[in-house]
Amino acid sequence: MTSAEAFIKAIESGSKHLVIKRFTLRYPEEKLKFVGDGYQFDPKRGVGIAGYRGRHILFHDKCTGCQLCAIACEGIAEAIGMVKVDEQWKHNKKAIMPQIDFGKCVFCGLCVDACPFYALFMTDDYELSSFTKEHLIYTPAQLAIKPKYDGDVQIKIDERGATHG
Amino acid sequence: MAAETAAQFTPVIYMLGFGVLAGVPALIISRLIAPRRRYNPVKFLPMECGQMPTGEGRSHFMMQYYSYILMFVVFDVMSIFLFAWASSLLLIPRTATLSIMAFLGIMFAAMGYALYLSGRKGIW
Amino acid sequence: MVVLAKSLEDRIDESQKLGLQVIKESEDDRLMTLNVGPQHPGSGHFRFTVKVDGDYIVYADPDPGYVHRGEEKMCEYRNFIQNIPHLERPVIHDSTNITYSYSLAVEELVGIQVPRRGQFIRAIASELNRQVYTLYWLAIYGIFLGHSTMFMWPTGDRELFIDLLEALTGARVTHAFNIPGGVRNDIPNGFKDRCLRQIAYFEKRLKEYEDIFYNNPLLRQRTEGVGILTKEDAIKLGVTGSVLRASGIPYDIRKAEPYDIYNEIDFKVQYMKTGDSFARSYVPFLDMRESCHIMRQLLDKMPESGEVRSKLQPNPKGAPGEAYRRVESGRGALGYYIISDGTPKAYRVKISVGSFRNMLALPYLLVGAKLGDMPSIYWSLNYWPVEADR
Amino acid sequence: MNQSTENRSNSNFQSSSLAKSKTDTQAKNEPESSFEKKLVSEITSKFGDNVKVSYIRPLRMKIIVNQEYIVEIATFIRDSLGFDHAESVAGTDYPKDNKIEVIYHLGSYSRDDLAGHILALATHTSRDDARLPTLMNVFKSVEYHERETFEMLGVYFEGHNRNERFLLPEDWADIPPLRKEFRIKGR
Amino acid sequence: MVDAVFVGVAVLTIGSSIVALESRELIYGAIALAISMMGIAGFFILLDAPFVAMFQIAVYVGAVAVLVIFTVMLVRTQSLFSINEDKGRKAAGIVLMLVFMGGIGAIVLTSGLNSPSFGKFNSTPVDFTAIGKEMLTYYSPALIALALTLAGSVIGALALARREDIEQKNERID
Amino acid sequence: MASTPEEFRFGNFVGSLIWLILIVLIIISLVGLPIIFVILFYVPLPPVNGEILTPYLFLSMMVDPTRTLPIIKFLIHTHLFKLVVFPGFTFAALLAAATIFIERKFLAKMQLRVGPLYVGKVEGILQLAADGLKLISKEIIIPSGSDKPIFWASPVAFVAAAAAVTALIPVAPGWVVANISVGLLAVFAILGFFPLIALLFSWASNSKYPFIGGLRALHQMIAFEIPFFLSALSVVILAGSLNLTDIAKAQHPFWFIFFLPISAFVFFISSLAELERVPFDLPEAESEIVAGWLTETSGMIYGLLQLGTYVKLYALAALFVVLFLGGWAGPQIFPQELIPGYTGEKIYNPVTVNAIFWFTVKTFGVIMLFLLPRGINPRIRIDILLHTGWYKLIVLSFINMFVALALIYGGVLGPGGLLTR
Repeated sequence: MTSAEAFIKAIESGSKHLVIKRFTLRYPEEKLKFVGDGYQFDPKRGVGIAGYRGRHILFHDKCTGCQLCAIACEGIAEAIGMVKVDEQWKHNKKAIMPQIDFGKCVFCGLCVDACPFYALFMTDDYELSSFTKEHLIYTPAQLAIKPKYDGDVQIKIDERGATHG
Repeated sequence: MAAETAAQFTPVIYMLGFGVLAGVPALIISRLIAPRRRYNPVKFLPMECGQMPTGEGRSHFMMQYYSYILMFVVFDVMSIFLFAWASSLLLIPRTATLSIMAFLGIMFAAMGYALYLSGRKGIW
Repeated sequence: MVVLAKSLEDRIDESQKLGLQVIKESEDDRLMTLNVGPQHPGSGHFRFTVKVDGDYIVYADPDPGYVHRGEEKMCEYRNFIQNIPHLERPVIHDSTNITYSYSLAVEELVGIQVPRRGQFIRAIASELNRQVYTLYWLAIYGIFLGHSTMFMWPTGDRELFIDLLEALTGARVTHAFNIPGGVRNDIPNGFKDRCLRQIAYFEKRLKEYEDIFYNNPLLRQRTEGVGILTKEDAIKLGVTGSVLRASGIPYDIRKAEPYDIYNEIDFKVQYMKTGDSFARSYVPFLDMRESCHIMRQLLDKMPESGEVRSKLQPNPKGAPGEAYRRVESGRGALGYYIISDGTPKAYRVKISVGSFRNMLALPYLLVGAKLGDMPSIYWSLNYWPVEADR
Repeated sequence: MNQSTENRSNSNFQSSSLAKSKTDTQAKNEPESSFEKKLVSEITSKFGDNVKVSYIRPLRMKIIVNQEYIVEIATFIRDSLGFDHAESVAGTDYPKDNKIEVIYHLGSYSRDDLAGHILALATHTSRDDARLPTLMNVFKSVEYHERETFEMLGVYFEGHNRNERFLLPEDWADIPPLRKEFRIKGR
Repeated sequence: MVDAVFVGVAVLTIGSSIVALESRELIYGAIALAISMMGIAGFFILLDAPFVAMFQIAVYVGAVAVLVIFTVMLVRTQSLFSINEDKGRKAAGIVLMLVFMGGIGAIVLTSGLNSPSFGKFNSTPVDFTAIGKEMLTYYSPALIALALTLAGSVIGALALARREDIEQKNERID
Repeated sequence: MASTPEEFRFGNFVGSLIWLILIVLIIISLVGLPIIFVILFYVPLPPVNGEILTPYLFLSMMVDPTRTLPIIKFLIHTHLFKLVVFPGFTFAALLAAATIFIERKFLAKMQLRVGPLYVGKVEGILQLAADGLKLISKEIIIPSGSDKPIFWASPVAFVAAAAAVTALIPVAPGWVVANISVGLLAVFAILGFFPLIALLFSWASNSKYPFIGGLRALHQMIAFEIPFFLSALSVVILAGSLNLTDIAKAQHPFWFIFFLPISAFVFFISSLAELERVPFDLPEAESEIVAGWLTETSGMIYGLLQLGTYVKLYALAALFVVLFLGGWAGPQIFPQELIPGYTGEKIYNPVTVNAIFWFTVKTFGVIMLFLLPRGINPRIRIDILLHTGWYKLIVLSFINMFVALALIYGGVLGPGGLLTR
């Protein structure tokens, strides 16, 4: 291939994209759709998480305060601490539950793997920004909230290129 | 007698002046409204990729290609002479082309030899 | 200025002749010392000092360590499982591969086996992540050469694979997906179709990359014949990955020491013989193509159902002994040397990474090159500063 | 702890580790292993007692040599066996035995039948005066690895042209960090 | 109007040439040199010779001054030409200059250029195309001589240009 | 449900437009009118319908077009207007600003991005104003040890020199700020200042990377100045004049690009190099020498240098149009009468408006061509650049010069030629 030909090809390849759809995701308006809605769990396949690894959700009715999540985390991020809660559960005599500092959490999900009672899961909520570090510490009550996520954009591929949504 | 040519050129001078008029207020306004915090002398160090600057900024440093600069000074003159020829091309007899061809021939020979010389001496 | 010497010894001699020792005596005023990095658009978290004589580099000295975090020391204080999230920090763009060889080594020490389906999923994740890394690398190679479109396109197309990995693992870059004994979770529904569709699209895109970038005469002019690493020098310097393969040695860990499922996969090791900057940048591109091919096979041959990980006791103890396992990462061989003393923690973990090994070639390739060749040589070494520092 | 560190240098330890590695996915058929045995026996027949074989597994061999002979043996390995580059140089600190083990993982690019093989060449030095001859003139590729080992474990490589700071900060004034007495804060 | 402009340009030219000579910072001297070249171009414009003026700017400012600044930038120490303050010599120089200028002025004043009829004598400005025409027809041997001069100068410059470093390297090898 | 901007709502669009117009009106009435008044007190005004015009009368006349038109016409034909507004600085600066915006959107489209999007509601049209505000409100950091007078003066000189180039470009018949008999040479003479300024600025920065960048700018200039001159030479041969207006008029039936395609190509390449645009942006090669000679710039100094660069881009594109694309020539598409049946004084000159329209369209076409290589090509190396300039482009431009000579002497063009009108 001569260089002139290659130049023409390059120009053609570049200018072809003037009519191809754009790939950018306009994040605050558009959000990606995830597989599932987070915290799906299939007990048959052993521990594990599918869906997104966002912030955690804690099911208070299942948590026994066994601290296994905190033990799993202490070598990784030291994000999980156990705090007292004002709740009376038969299976949680000590009434302690995990509190997660998302300023430290690396979202590896090993605490979820460690939880033997299926009380801790990860959700698809990743918008955790705050103005102070203290606000990133999620108490058990905050962790119990089920997030609302409305992403509906997926990569679509057609003859005019790949696009988000 | 001299007014016509000078009058032709005055707008260019005015335009230069107007460019200055457009540029200076921008700098002055910027100087007025921009913050000027001078507590950190490191801020004013020349760029050295995050290191403390070593050596001089204006050092004795030579690009290898300076033979081209020498050539440029000569061929700049040549090309402007060619403009004198080109603008009067329609007025002069065709035989005058021979002399400009001789001029070009000498210059081209010189250019070829100069390029050869600079390549051979490893100047560039 | 004729510094370009043929063999490595000549080049070393040349660098020493023109380098530090000589400069101290007489030539200090003629040379200019330029810092490239750590705050330079043409360096990563990395610094190297070059001395230029006019337009030619006569001395180069890499100085890594700006992002050294002591991963090897940290590994001695944590359990085998707890090591995984922080071990992938050095190369978050290739985080599956860097935990892959770690898992292999720990599996050898602990003595467990990965189920067949788990091996396939591992390989799929590894190939996907290799694409992610190579696209990112290619994007930076593009912007280093001043080709802004080549920065944007791979960065955008990388999204295809990141999305797949996100569907697979749940995280976009730091997957923490491979663990000793298998993988964390099974593939989601519809993953195969989506994967095949996106691979087909990506292969179309690769052609366009070739048109606008690799076949561009200006790029060819800039990279061909620049920074030639001959076969002998490549062996001597012990470079790895695409740098090695560009110098004419078809060496790939996936072929040389097939781990997991790779001995059942049919693929060719891509290599070029010229060993210049262009070849070093083109071999990863060929690898991406081959990787698409591999991924199709993997998706095709994968068993429909089965376990994805074998049962591992909560805090596994390694048998006393040592293991050295390697995988082929985006930057070449990535080896883990783990000594275990029978406790749940490793006694010593040594990470042998491709970037660190390829860095050795940097000063020898830079000496004698022009200053304009510096970015193309530097980034064609497939060098990831954070990984080299560990 | 103490027992295990002693075990590592013992050759009776190799059988158990070989048994462990049998569970690996790569089938451990005997002919492969015999090839490695042949390789190692070439070294042992040449250097006799100076070479102690630590283990021989499929694709992996480890020999421990005395530091006086390491350059000689490395040259032999490079020239006769075809291991032409070092993949990694790992130093390990054994405070109980008062020794530092430096281990070179050697691989081969030039011989196709050795492509997957790693020969681990280990040597020991004392902790108090850690000095080793450099292998830089044998394997060029160990240059930065040895430099790293110098700053991480304080092993001075005689003959290496740059035994100096590499990865650590410029103002590092502590003991070499990979020595066992260097503790991470809070751990 | 024209006289005022002339005086302004003259002041600019002479002043900047004085700065060019007297400046301690070489780079300012070079800039002043460029400005004085532009002042000369201004004279040419006032003399109805726009082509020559543009020639002056393109060659002397665009090429020669750039070359001078380039060279000045490469000079390591700013005090290369250390100015020896010698008052006697300075005074003598000024006196010599005044005498020279007076002589030139006297010649010009007595030559008839000052006479009122001179304005009629050369009233129409010379078209620059005429310059090209004359240069190519009547003065064509001069053009060839010019070409030879230019060729000789560029070849001579390159023949004289040396690579210090190569020679140094050769010496070191020897 | 996420709301996407891709859903085009006409109501929103109209609403944002109305808001924009309202804001502009408020600004004009608060700022513009007082300024107009101040100016009117000092500008000599023409008599209208026998009355001596005063500013107060002027204001009352603004609502009556028949009385306003002569004033506007009078104002338009003053030198000040030409200098400041139309073919002069404001026109060039506006086109430069439009170029910056178009470059960003165009490149973004080519690179599968969206470019500026949020500022100004409609596809980010106010991004440029926002950038300007940002630059003007940023601190100017002058590196220690720098040469302060040169450091401050260089950006101003850069803008001034770029503006001086635009003064020489004819936009329509008669619409040129400075109609010089040696206009083309004057353009070249002023273009020679730019590497000088870059060199001085890089020297004044007292830093290594600007130093190398300045040297590179100089080398680039010397490599491409001579092909630049010589490619224009063949145009001069065909046109027989150095006046840009004459050159534009000389290509009335046939544009010179049909006879001189190689020259046009060389001119285009040299202009790219002159403008330091990709693939010739070596003086600012960011992966080698941080930002080249712009490394130490900050705040408005950077802004002025960018403004100068883009004004220069407009000037060279316009020069290309004048030299090769027939200047303002184009089919008459504007009607003779704007309002049918209107019998009063002529509102506008359709020929001039047509010329301006075509000139602008062509200039933008050339500007797009200047922008295109940035999306396609990598940067080249300095030795390749010098080699290209000295060995290839000079030869190419001479080839086309001989073609032009043959056309003249062969009787095709020139006085009495076959194709001459």
